[in-house]
Amino acid sequence: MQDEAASRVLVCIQCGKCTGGCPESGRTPFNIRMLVRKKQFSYTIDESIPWYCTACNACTIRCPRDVKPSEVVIDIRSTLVENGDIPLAIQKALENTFVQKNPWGKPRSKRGEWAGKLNFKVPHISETEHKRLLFLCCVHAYDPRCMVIPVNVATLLHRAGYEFGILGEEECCCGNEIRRIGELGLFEELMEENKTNFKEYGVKEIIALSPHCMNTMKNEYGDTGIKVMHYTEVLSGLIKEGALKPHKPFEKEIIYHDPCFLGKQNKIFEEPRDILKSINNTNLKEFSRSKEISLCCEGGGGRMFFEVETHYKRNSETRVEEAQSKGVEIITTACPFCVMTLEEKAVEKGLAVKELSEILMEVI
Amino acid sequence: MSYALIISEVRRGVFEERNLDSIGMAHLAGKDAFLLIPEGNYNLNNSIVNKIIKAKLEESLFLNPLIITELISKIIGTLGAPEIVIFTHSSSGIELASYLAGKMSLPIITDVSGYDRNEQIFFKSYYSDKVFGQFKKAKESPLVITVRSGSFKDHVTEKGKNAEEITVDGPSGIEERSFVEYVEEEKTGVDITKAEFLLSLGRGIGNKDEIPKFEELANLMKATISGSRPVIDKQWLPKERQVGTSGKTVKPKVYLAMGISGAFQHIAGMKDSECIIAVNKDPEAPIFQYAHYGIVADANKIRDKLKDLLQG
Amino acid sequence: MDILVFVKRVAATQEEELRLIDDGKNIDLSKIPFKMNDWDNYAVEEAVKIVEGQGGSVTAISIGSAESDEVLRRAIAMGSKDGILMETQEAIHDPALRAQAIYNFLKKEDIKFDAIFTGVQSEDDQFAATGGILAGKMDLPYASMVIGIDAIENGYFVLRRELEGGLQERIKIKAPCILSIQSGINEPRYVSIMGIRKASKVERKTFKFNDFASRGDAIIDLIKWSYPEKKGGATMLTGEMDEICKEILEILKKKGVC
Amino acid sequence: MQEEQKDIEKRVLVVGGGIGGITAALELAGCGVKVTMLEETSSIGGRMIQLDKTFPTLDCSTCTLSPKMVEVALNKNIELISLAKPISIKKNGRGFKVTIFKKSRYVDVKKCTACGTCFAGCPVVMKSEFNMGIGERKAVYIPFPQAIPNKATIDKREERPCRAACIDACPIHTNVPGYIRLIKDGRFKDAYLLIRSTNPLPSVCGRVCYAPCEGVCNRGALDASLAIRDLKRFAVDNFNIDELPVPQVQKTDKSVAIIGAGPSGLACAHDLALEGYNVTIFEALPEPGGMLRYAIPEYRLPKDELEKEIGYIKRLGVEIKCNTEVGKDITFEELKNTYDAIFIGVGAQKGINLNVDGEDLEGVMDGLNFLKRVNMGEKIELGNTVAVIGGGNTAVDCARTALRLGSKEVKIIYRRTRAEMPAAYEEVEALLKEGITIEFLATPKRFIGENGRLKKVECIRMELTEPDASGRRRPVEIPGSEFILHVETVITAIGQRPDTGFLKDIISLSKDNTIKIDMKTNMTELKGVFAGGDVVTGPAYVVDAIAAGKRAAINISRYLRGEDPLVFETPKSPEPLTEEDVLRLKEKYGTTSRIHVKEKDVSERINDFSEVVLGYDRDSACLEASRCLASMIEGCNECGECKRRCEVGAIDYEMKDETIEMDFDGIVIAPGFDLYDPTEKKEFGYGRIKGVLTGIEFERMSSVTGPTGGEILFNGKVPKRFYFIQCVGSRDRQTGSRYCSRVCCMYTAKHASIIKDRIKDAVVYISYIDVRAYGKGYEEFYKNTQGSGVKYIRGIPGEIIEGENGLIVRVEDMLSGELSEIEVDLVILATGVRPKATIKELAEIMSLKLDEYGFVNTDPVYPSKTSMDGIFVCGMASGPKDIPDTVASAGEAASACMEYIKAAL
Repeated sequence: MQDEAASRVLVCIQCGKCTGGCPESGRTPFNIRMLVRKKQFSYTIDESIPWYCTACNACTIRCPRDVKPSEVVIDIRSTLVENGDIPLAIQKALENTFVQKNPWGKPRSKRGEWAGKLNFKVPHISETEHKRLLFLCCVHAYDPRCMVIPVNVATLLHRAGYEFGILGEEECCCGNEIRRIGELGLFEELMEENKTNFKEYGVKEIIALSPHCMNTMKNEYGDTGIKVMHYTEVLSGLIKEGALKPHKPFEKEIIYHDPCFLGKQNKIFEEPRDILKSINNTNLKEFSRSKEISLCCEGGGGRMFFEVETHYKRNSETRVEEAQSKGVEIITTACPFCVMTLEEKAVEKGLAVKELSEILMEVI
Repeated sequence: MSYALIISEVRRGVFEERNLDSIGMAHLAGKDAFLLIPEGNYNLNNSIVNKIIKAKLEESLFLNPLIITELISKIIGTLGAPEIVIFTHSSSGIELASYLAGKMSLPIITDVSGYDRNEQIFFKSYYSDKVFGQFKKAKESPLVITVRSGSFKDHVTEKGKNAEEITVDGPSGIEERSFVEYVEEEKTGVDITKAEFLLSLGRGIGNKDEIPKFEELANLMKATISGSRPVIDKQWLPKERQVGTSGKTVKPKVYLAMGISGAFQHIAGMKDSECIIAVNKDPEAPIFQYAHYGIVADANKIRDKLKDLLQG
Repeated sequence: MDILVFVKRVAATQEEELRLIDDGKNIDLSKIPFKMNDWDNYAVEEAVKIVEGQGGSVTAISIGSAESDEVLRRAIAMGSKDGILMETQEAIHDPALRAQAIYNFLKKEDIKFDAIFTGVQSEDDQFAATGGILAGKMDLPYASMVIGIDAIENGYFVLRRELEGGLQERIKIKAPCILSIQSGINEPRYVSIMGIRKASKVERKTFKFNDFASRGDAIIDLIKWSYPEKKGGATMLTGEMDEICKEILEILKKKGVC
Repeated sequence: MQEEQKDIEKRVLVVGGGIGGITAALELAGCGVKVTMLEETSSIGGRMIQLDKTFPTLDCSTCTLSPKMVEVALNKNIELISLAKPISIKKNGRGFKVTIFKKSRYVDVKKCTACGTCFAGCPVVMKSEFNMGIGERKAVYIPFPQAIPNKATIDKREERPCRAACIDACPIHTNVPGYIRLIKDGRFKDAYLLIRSTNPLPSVCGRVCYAPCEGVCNRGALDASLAIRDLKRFAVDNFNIDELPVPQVQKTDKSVAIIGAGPSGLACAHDLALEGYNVTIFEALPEPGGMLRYAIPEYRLPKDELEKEIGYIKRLGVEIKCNTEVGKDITFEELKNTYDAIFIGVGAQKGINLNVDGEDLEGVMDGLNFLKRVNMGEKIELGNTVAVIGGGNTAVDCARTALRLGSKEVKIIYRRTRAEMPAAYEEVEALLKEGITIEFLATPKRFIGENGRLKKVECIRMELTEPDASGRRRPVEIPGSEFILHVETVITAIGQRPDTGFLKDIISLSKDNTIKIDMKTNMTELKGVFAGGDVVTGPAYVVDAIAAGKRAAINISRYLRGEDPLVFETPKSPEPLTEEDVLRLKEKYGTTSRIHVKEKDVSERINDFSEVVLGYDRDSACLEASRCLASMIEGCNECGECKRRCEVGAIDYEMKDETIEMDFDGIVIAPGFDLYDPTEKKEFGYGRIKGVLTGIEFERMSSVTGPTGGEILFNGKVPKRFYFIQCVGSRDRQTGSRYCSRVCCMYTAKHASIIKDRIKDAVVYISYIDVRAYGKGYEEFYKNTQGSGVKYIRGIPGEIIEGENGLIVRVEDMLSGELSEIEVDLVILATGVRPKATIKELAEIMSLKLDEYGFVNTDPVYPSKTSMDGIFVCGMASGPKDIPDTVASAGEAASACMEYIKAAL
């Protein structure tokens, strides 16, 4: 895999499209094109630089030569990881993941605690008929702000009469961010552990709550024979079938922010919007940069665990300002990372951020 | 008569308060308390111990494992073996106690924070106080223990008369381990990680103009000011005062969070504080899930009230 | 300089709630992940740094179950030359027993060293005593709470010990000696899984703990465990502003900060 | 000898009419070979004719190419078949049997004179392919003035889903689908002009027409008929008639007198004036307008609106003499002697009496007279209780007017039921809403007065008989059912008839005072005296009167020119949709509901005469217009406007596509190329962000033959800041095209130099990876461009963002390593070339091998030789080429083909 990456780097013609599209380049010392250049010629790379990348993939999507600069970043990071030259916060996240299978080092035994907030019992995957697994992101399992998301989605699926199961404390971090941090060995371990569980319980479908998990399980876990979906795909299907009916009006001006891993990387643009459009009286607006060119919230690629020290305007702030200029009251999105990064700035400016399932819960 | 030998901890002429826990332990165990202390002018209540053994040596030589061991051998030689040798569970205590135990092949139980006099059982912390182990010595010999600060000082009783004082000769300096100097930690600006009491400010305080008012409160309370990321980002406070994943991880005794809602990254930087008091207008603020004490109120109003109380 | 570092595999219980079983005779650790003792991690890093600077070797030694091999691998991945496991399936709750076994082992196997590093304490039993007992037994100079090694010269370590309240003392200590390393002395390097996998290729020696000491030699007994007194969760202070603030000040006073 | 020559006559097929095909065809024809050239579009010229200038000499592209195009048309050895392509090719010995598909043009090329009348009238506006969508064309069009063949083409893509019965139902054949389509497209002014082209009083019809069109609208069969009248009013309200120009017409020396300034007279005068006649209208009343002014109340048709329409007719030169009653102020004879023709359009303005007792009492008045007095501004005291007798529009108008005059209790007495009321449905609805009641199945028997003043009305109940032979149910009195109503005023409005007393002894009148005309000539029994409207038909609707006036105008004009009269056919009644049709349409288009126009609140409107119906706003109008079935299809919707206008009858909607079979000895293909569609490069925002263009679009924008005539304009302003991005879709693994497109570097430099030349203070940036300027004069051209101040930036932008004052280009200048955000007005993407989509089709039928990108595979040594013996390729079809290279390749292909067909001898 690394050889492949190396040969891809060689075909780079240094056109700079990656830099121009990068949400970090220009505002931070990061310059993705330069990084590829240095990689091309095996120049030394200042170890602080690669950590700015948010793994949004804007560069890879734009690259006319298929160099995949975002993979180059992973490659560079993996060298740094092997040398141990990584920022402390990232190191903590990795060590935590190594021990507790989640970057925050929260007890694995509590991974299934959210299910206690439901007023019905979610079966373990082994007790289900269809072997559909609801897969949580570590954020959902442990962050008090985001824990409402699995609760909501499980409730919605339950109401629609859609059978599913969970892994509970057997579930471990999907490894999407870990891979992007460059800890490929740890990623493999996490992947193997998850895959072993999937195999043992005969999982046929995975409903991932986070676009990040969906991405890696869908695209990086190899051929598992499992259909991996984001929950918005499932819910929009259920709404279309009539199994779920958003009957209460939601009289708000809202705007939808495309998460990088859901949108530009996996081309799931319409399902979340379909869900929002199915709600009465909602006025759905669009960012001028939406869908394929949605502006990254800066939560991915390890940035969730680590903020580089620079004084620059965060994308989340830019995003919130644009939402404000469009006159919306609520920013909605379908990724826990985006919820957390956007919310911080939104609250400051008097807007609300609601995860899609939160809106849906209000109208069903 | 079985006695407890208490190794006092003295530093730069100060008889450390935690020695009271060692004395309290001796009293709780019902033993005569013999206190070993270097010669010097220490502020010590003579009536709470039975005997004071003054070691003739400089303070800087006293808390040295090799020297203490030698001193104790001498005392045992003159007074007989004690039932129990008590150290404080401190930087020096653990060093001295363990060395002594090894040197003399004595049983040792450290970080003792409870004692069952009937069963003669010692309680010691395991897994950061998540559980406590109940120990007994398994060998007939003097037992070495270190006691946790704050655990036994309530058991100290006045004997009603001043303790008898005896003197032992201390060895002169030894080559294997020698004291060079005290080092005060360099203070470059403020180090919030070293503060025992942090007054931490979040965006809930409203605007930059509130900062000086909080500084006044911090002065009154002798607290150090820190802040969450939004406050730092807005440059209301300098970066060195930032608590959180992108700032510093702190573990003060008291973390008083004013107007901080408790973003994930912030929580990670302060959750291990000994006592967290959170003030926030929003009763749903996540910080309340981590706090020991929570107050749903406007941080600025609480601030003004606290100032009034402290000044008045 | 050849340094022996003692490393311990401990349960990572920081975020966990522990459950006592068998009438308090045992702790249920079945669902709890394990890791290298945090202080040992600093000790290994410090040893490796010294060796990287002036040559020599680091040997990691662990007492524990067969799984303790993973902390040895980690130590090797950090830069230790090799690893030794003194295998025992039994939990040891007496630091003196631990020290006795090490003492016997070092003697019997005639292991040479210039220094022995341990962590100040382990996260599980928090005895903070093994290094000191061993030093006493071996008649070697000892220092604990080592927060900085400023120099190694003429057969002496010049180091700083962490005292209370931000105070440190600088001491000189003669090698060979035993040092218990305090956390924060350095920034332990990250060990990647790839690194650990590579470390698996380095041979580790395994000895039986029982060949050097037996549990019956313990000189203290753990009778049982008990839970600490219950502390209430987050207490919400309500009432008049005045009362609330007085309460806050009361708490601050109790905590001794104000 | 001659026979031998015939034997060696060779035929070659050239596929594609761009510069490559043209060159090859001319070369071959020059050698005496018979060439058949197939061009898929309606004109030859290809891409080159779209170019403004060619690099590096900056020659005018059209000037270079059009002589060659003309040569193709004139060359006797070349047969040009446009709108045609081969659909099957079979090898026949060394030759080929080719089946050619000829798409129907719907225009008879033999008749078409390219006069342009058809597209001037066509309401269907489409994007011009020639102008790359930045300009427009009509559904019937000639792509550009130099087109060869220079004939109109109708772009008919699908069958119209409805029967467009509205056009036939309208007495003046308003092009309803046409103007509805224009409203839908937001082209409100064009909609007005189209309405205006057949209707001299559109504001009147937009308000008070009885809308027969809506009655037959096919949308009605699906859900609800289209609000055609309201849409018309919307178009009218959106247009300021003061901006309507007075056309320059050739004046004649003939003069026409028109009696009566009502709708028929005004319409007749309007149309005659446009023909250049001197028209004078004689009106007895003080103001023109007739019934429109004096009968229709202000709240339905504001006088201002009428005034505007009449004002325009006056601007056309029509003289209106008011207060001039023929037979009183001037004799008919006098008119006859003074004018070359006369039109009588005096209407039917006399009320019919009830013939019951007490009709002469004070308080009983005639409806028409009542309305006239009110409209003239007279204050009439009606008292609190008013009864209006009758069920027609006049009765309704009277009742609503009475209410507005302050009467508290207004009642209509009608002898039949609601179903039989002749008044417009919505008018009756409005009246009921306003609180007026209707006493159905009742009729007054006598009016009872006191001191000569009305006090009561005695009425009698009626019942309807079983339908008689004609299907009508007559009302008959129920004996003994008399009842009394106490009223202060009675207004009778049971009908009206013409007041033609002044014509007594001049023209023979029927017993109801109407004038008889010859329906073929619109002429009365007196030569040169025409008539129309209510005076002929008896009371009818406004639009009927307008139609009559217009018809008369045509035949007056013909009469005055000495031509035969035009006989107007009665339009055939439209076939209704079958149930099957309706189901199919519902399936396809779904059902909608009619968007109703806003009305003033009842409480607000009954106190004065302000207009009740408020009309549509823009969005509602567009939305309602989009319900029109005929406007739903793309391309020609057969509204018939072109057909109506074409003077040579070249339009033929029924024309069919055909296939022909021909034999050829050799084939040269020159299908040309497509341009990369950059829509998928989302980061550049093409198709999403206004101001992001492709190079060829910019070419049209800057071209003198383009829609702006060569002025570089964006949003109506001259842009100053330009950003060119090279290699869009070229050298790009993502889009599957790793090749260099060869022309972009140079055409970008060309564009930049054109901008620098035309806009002196322009700032121009060009993002490049490396500049490939090979070829004679190219490098120098590039250097000159650079020298002229164009800023070349090495690095391709990663994103274009819409900023407040323009487009923000995020680009890293690689030479400095700095990322800048540059604000510009226009971003032009130098899109690369792609194999023409049709190559695949050609390759299939010709069994040609294609390379990995889809270009035609050629022999490495003979660049025109394809994998099929006898088929040669030239131009971009085998790979990117600039114009000189294409021309060279065409020559090479022609000679290779010659060689091939000669070898057959």
